[in-house]
Amino acid sequence: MAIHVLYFASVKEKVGLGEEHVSPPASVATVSDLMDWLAARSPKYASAFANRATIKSAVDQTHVPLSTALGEAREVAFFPPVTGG
Amino acid sequence: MAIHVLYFASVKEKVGLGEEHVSPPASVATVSDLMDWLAARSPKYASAFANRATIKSAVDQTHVPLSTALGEAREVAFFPPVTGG
Amino acid sequence: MTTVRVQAGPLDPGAELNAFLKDTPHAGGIAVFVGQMRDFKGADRGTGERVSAMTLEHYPGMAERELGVLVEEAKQRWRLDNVCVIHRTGELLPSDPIVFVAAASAHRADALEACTFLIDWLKTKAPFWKKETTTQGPHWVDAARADDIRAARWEKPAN
Amino acid sequence: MTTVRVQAGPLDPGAELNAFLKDTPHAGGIAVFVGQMRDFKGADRGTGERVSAMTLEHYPGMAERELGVLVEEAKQRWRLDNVCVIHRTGELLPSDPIVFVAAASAHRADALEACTFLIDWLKTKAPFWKKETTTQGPHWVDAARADDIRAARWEKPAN
Repeated sequence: MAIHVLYFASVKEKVGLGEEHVSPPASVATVSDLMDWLAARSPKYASAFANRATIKSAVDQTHVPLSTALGEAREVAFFPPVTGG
Repeated sequence: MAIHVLYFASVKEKVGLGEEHVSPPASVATVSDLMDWLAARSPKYASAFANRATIKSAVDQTHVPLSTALGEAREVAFFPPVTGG
Repeated sequence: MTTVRVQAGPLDPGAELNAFLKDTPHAGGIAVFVGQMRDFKGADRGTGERVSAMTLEHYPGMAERELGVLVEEAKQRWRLDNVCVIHRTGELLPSDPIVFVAAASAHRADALEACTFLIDWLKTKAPFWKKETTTQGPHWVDAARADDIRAARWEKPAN
Repeated sequence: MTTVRVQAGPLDPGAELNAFLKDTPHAGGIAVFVGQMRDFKGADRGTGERVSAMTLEHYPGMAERELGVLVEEAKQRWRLDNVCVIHRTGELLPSDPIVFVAAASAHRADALEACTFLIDWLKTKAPFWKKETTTQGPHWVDAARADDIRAARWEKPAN
């Protein structure tokens, strides 16, 4: 499973990059699982995802709760609460 | 007592003029009295004030109920409900 | 800051908005309402007779005064940095802007509510009268009961 | 009719308003909201640190998509002839317009409510993030609890 992962705002700054393609194992079934899997990669990722309550996600450009199954997701984004307008 | 009386919109059209100066007798104590006194002047005035429920008034450029005492009023206006905006 | 203007000449909402923003550089939120002349009579475009022209009569002196009273009331109720109300008079054609209301605040809720309040009260309190021309000829527009109901929402309970 | 635009260049609210009016000649009521960059941090100008600049980051693709979703939701809820949402990105200075929202309807209540709804939901749903520069340096703006509360007023009860 190849997924295009995007990071925005403070999450992007902590991870140190804006996007990447990842291929997590089949055991990574939900957005939350993907976050755990990414967080285990390095201290930078761990720091970006340290406070889960503040992280929002979108799958294929639609807001979703972290419990959402990845299914056929092609694009998953992680970001802090939005502050536009 | 000299009063500047103004008429607007349909009231003006029925009376046939936009403003005039009148000197009603002392018995004309309220806006309502003034309306009665004017209505008695001619059929045109009577027609303008025939349906009192639809007539609004202002004394010295402030909306008032018809029961308002004229007191020292210098300018009294009669008009239908407003329809601006 | 406040602006109240009654004018016989054309109203340019875009120019008024930019002038208002320029005068209010520190406000975070600006709410605006523009009323345009409609080309049909009544509430429903599907059934309303076509309207080809309009004359807006007003009570000179009181119109400006009453708009000023409405603006002061809005400034008492909400935290506003700037308020502007401009109303047309005279001859209008369909699509012509009739009224421009703007309210600026640090907080968008104040700007949005004040703008709604101003147009609601203006509709039932400011001394302007519309005369429309349809194929049946010219006639004075009747006040709308819906406007009274909306305006009443903003009345404060009497003490 | 709808317009959704995310743009890096300057936003001219007056020009956008006049273009919107030109596209909507038959609407009786047009409600507009303009958000400007504030020059202080937080909710209170008296106590907030000075802000000298701002960077607006967005999620390209999803930002336009999400604004489109909001506009469609508004058109489902109210009778609207036209809706426009334009949002800035990139580098901004104090007083620069950030967002322009316009809603047009035959009925002013629809235009005013839809405009309020759109800015309330945009604030909590559209993927934009503000980074402010103060004397302490740049920092990401925290989401405001007050925005969540206002946005929640428009949630429909779940069935």
